[in-house]
Amino acid sequence: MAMMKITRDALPALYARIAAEQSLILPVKTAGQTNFGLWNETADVDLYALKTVKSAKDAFFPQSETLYTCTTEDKKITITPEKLTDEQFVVFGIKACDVQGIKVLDKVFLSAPVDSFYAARRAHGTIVAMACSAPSESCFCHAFGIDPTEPADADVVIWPVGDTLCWKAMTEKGEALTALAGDLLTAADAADETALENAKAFTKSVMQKLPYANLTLEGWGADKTDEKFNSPVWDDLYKGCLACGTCTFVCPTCQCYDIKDYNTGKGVQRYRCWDSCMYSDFTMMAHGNNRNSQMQRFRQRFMHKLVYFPTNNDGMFSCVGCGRCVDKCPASLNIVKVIRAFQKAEKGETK
Amino acid sequence: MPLNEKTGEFTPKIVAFCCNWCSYAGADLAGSSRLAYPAEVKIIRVPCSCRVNPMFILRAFEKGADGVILCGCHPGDCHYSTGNYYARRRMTLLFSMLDYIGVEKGRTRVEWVSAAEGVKFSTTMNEFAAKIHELGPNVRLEDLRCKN
Amino acid sequence: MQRIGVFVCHCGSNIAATVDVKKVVEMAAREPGVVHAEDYQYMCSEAGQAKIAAAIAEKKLTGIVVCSCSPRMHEATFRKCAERAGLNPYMVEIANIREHCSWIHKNMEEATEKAVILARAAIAKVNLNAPLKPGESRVTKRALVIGGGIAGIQSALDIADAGYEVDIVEKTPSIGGRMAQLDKTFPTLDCSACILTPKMVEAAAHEKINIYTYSEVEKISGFVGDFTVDIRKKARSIDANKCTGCGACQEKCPSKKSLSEFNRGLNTRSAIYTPFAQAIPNVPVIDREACIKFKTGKCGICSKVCAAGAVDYEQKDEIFTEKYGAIVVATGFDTIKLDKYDEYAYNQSKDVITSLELERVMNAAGPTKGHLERLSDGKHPEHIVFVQCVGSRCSDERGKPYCSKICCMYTAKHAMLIRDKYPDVKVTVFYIDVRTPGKNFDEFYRRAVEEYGVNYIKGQVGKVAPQPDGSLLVQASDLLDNKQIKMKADMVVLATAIEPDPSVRPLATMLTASIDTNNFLTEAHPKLRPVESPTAGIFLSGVCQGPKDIPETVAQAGAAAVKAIGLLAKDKLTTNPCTAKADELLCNGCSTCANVCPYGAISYEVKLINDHGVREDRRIAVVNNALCQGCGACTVACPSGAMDLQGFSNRQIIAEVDAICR
Amino acid sequence: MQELINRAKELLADGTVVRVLGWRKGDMDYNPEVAYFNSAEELDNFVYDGFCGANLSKYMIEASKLEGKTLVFLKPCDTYSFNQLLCEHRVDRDKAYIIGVGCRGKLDIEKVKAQGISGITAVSGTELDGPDSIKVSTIYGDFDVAYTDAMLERCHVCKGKEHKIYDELIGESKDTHDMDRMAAVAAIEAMSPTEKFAYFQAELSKCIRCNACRNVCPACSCRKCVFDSTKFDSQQKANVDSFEEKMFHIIRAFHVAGRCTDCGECSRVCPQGIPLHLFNRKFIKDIDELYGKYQAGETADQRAPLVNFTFGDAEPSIVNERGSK
Amino acid sequence: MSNVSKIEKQAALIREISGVNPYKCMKCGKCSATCPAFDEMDIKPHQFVSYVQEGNIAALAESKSLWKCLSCFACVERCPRDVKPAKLIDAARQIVEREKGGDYLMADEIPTLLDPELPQQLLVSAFRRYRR
Repeated sequence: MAMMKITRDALPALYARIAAEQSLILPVKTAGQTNFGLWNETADVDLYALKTVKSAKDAFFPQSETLYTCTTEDKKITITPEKLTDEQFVVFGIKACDVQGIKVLDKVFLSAPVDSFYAARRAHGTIVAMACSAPSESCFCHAFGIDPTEPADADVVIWPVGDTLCWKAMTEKGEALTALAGDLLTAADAADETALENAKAFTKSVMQKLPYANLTLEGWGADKTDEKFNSPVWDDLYKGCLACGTCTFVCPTCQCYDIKDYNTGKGVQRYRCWDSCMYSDFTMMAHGNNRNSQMQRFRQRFMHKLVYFPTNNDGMFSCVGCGRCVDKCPASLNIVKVIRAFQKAEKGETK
Repeated sequence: MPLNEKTGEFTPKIVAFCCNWCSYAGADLAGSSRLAYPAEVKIIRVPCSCRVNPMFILRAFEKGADGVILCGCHPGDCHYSTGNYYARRRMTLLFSMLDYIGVEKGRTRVEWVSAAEGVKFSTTMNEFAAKIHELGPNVRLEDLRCKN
Repeated sequence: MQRIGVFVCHCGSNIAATVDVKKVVEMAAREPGVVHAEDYQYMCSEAGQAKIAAAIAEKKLTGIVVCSCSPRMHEATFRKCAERAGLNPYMVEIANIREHCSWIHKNMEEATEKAVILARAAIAKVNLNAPLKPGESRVTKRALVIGGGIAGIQSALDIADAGYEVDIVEKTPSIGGRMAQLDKTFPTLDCSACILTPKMVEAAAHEKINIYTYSEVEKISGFVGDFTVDIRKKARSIDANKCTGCGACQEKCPSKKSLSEFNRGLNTRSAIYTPFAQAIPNVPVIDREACIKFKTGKCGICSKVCAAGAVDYEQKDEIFTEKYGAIVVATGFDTIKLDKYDEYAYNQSKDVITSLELERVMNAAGPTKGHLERLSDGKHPEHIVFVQCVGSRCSDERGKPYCSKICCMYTAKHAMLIRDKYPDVKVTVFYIDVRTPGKNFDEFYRRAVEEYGVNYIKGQVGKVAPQPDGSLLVQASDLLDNKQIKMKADMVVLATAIEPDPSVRPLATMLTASIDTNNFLTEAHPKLRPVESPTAGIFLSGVCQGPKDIPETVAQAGAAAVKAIGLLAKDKLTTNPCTAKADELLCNGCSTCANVCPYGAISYEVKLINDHGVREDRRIAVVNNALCQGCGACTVACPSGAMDLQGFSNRQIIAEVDAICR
Repeated sequence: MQELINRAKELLADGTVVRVLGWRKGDMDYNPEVAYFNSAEELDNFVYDGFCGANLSKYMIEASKLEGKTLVFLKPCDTYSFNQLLCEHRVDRDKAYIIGVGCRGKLDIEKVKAQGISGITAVSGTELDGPDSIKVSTIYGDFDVAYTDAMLERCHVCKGKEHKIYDELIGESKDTHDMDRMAAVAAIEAMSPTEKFAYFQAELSKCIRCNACRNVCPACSCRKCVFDSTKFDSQQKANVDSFEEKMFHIIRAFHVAGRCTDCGECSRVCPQGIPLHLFNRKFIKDIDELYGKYQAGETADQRAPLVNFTFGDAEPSIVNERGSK
Repeated sequence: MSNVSKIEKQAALIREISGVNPYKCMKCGKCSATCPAFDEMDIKPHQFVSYVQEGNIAALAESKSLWKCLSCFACVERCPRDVKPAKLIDAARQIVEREKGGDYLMADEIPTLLDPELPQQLLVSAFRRYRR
């Protein structure tokens, strides 16, 4: 498909046109913070924000979702499974790192046994990815082989270039959306292509100047369990951890959830909600918790992202370098510090 | 279901926590004196007003109550001597917080009713129910999951 | 899951007339957990209880809900019934569908719907009930009687006669109380001292009774069966063991200007004094405020004249601690202050007196040696006006809202006695109502009118104005004649309202006994438990509970004694099992709960806790079940929810909330 | 800073303490982390500057369980929290050696970023005795930012720079109080119920139930929070339908009412920038107005307002008379 | 307006203006005992309360008592039941005055109302009270 373009001014019209047909999820600013949310006429769209607080994960794997509802009438219980998504929707403006995050979730939820709720959303969702123009100090997607200027595996990719956005459909779904956009899109010309190439080059140059430009994953990856698991480095690293769930809940790849019941008075709604392996009651069982110290819980999170996941998924890390945890950890701990602490220790350097 | 299925009128759910020693007995006296108040009011017996946790009150709203009232012995007359003094501070602060987050004033109330004040119990409940009728259904503190 | 039985009572037509009990049964039967539901005419009857017992046995019920009258009425009945049928009594919950439902609603549909919801809430609660077992505590076989008036003396004698040790604590130097101040008693007109003094002597001589006069209760801790009380014996400045009661010291004492408390300030006494001749103990007290020795260091005459060498200026207050199983409160009353009633000129004229002052005037041992005379000039009065309801039945802050109960009768008595002794004296009584319910009471009042010619006028006195000639101008209304009357009087006697002795307020706080807005101690039940305080182990005797005359006081004193004896006769008490309990795994040991506990029932210990495999020493709250009364203040103070109240647990109350809001 | 390191080394060397609880240099100039230092050598990575905002009092709960004394550095506001924890028997005074450190307000990198500064590579001038403006280096060039413009909200309404408990003091503090602490609360109080509701609805709708506010809070020191406990039927992690966040934040504020020292950690750590301190401050304002001025943590032996009363306390109906329409 | 509802309305109005609950009266007569203008009155203070209880406002409006009350408030002070007869009288006066129309007390009416035995102060207070 040929490169198209749309002016920034035309975006509201585009949103309205899409939203008339499908749900449109995009970065919306509420009370000073930008998160993915449903578009409506009054929504304060913040498409150009580099990072939403939470990733776009909610669009396919919401923080809380009902699985089924039990209603009691007299002594009879009726179980009504929650309907799977059967309507098309568009997630607009996902960055390359978050698109990669969705690929990580696919590995978990789309391999057997398939998670039908997730699968239904993936089947009905159209992803419009947006290339980065100005990555910031906490970005390190390059370490995972992600090019922020070329989001992979999206249905449509858009590139902001000055007051225009270049638009390219990548899949059939993307073409359908392009058709829906209709006359709001015009064909891009050679000048646009040149401007786009310049913009990409600029973004790459920014990437190289950022503090995490030289970050590598040396020493991490599949089959590193034995050398990492018992390392004394963990014991030193975890001390500041508050055991909160911030890193988990802003992460585009964390996929653990808890299943709980909500008493509605007329019965029970069984729902699942994100859970965090940092929480002391994570996977709590009758006998207690299989990880009963914060060090163990802290270790679990990073080992999972950097060792266990690649071990089980052909080397794919379950971190995409979005840097949200770097920005948001209340205790200023983050995955980069963990990666580097081990690299230093393994090189025999002192901290 | 706040609306009466037959009449379509708003029939609020009102939870009244009553201490065992004064207010519950006051409610009994209202009953034996045949002093009517709306059937919307349902009483939960607690040993003392100080047994009422703010979480119970929020819980009631969550589950669809439209008004919550707490009745206890008059200050100075608590069966446990000091319970209602603690309840008084707790409820004052809680109600102030509810007001602060935009819950309508008057959806919560504390009234001291002695075992001898059947009339006061009945008057209070009538007044409170009238207030809740005036305020309409609680929408600011309910959990939508309990709606259907 | 519990197996719950629901029993719906018709209470004759009390419930069934407004609540469709069959519908309640039908709806309750549908609730999860309910395996049995039935209705019956009177569940509390023997037949009704038999039905419950049968269902418990047949259906193997683990919990029952009785939809009936208030739990305050029959909870105990149904608990006992369950216990007899082999079910833990705390597996019973009551849905109050009478007082809280059928009696207040007229619309059957509405009342039935509410009854169903109340039943549901009780079912939801009982689903979470757990069997509770009462604990045991021992009973100290000794009683404390606070107040040495006729009420206290009678209670003490009755308890002592049953074989238990009794201590009487009286704050004044002698027992006897108000009754000792009275001249004659209605309606028999026998001499008050003549019938009281033998009782005082009997109490003093009783081997099981110890009397602590000039003493006050300082501190009370503990609980029913096991109170610990600190008693302050104020320094008498006399060694009671040495004093012979000869009275020489009082005669010689040069400081004689103190107002006599016993004679209501109508005359004076010496600084070293016994309040009255028949005082028990007959040991004087030095009023250190008035004593020259204490004020200036010089004098010491009493010590010099005391042959027994009993005077001890160095004596100090002494505090001792004693344990009691039961406490009888008999703190009595006083008349109210009349400062705010300017219209009666009480503070302006010596000839306007209270009825209690008149008792002293009429008494042979009183300030006038029993002669009826004006206190201003000693003249014989020609006309005496009695004013009823002074400060009683008054809804403003000047007086008391209640009827003082005794005034109608003692006024009739006074009027009669005066007319009898001084037929020349005219007596007028202004009344609003004459209230004479009592044996031989109305007859007594009629005698005053019919035989003694006392002039009763319906109407209140508006104003008493002292005149330049020393007489009093009484302005009143005669409501039956619709006239305003102005009459001269030589004396005006005010039937002053009585109020509980002010010492009762701090005492009630120490006892954690409740008190009403008029400072009368509250009874556990106004009809069925009139002599017990709601606080277990505290019994009420005399006017501290409400206005009453002597026979009623004596009757109540006896009743309080019987209740106390009933308690002391037990070796052990079962304690309320609805107590607070801390979950060791959740407790932070932060002491917040202990800060709000009114009974000091919470202490802390450091304990090795195994929290799902994590072992550590933790500071943990421990509740003393004998001290805990189950108010639940701690449960809300506790942020982690570690503290919970058995029988009214968080989850139980939440279940009720959920059921009601469903 | 060097003075702190030197003194810590001395105290380690002479056996007064067996470990040091402080801040360690981060991988950026603005993200130092809380860490233990067990040796003089480790202390070379110690840092104390404007970004060391973490309140170390709460870490002393765990440190109190360890063998031997821990040297802890507390800023003036942190000492209130320490006192409050002492009051509640959650820390052991004998296990702590407290060095009160000076403070000239703490910095928030988000405030710097909010000025449109991005691509940060270095920040300098943040030390205690540093200049009035900090220098922010970025890949796009260098910027000067006034120290106070980068300061946390809590420092603008600072309770004062006096340490309430310490063994020794090091470093001069600078008064940073330049705003009315209760102004924001009063502004909300003056809103109509609908405005109030809309305001809090918008703020709380952002909450992701990460529990950072709770876990950082020195007053939220429960071994197991009611919201994690199965004993209360209050366990909840869902992020749905508007009620649960209100329940969580109201009850959390209520549980710390009268115990909250207003240290501001909750707002500092909230990933969604919810002004959580507005809940706690509302209670503080009410307590001050209704029951007399009270500052939690002022001393270690106070009786908190919610476990106290006077006979003449205001009736709950006063709420209907105060505030907005 | 029907007669019944007018009576009820006036009785209610008296209660509202005076802030007095006449049913608190226990018929002790202390007000009448206290009243300095008792002899001048056709309806005595304590009866006044009964009239309000019964709703017999018409008779009160006609009564001399209305204008004989000195507003000394002795009865208000001394009433043990907080019934305040003088306030009832005062309220009745106001009702009568209000019925007369906008201007309550006209200056030229005063001479006919003047009574040498009435204290001057009452007149002044009447001006203050009703003219405003």
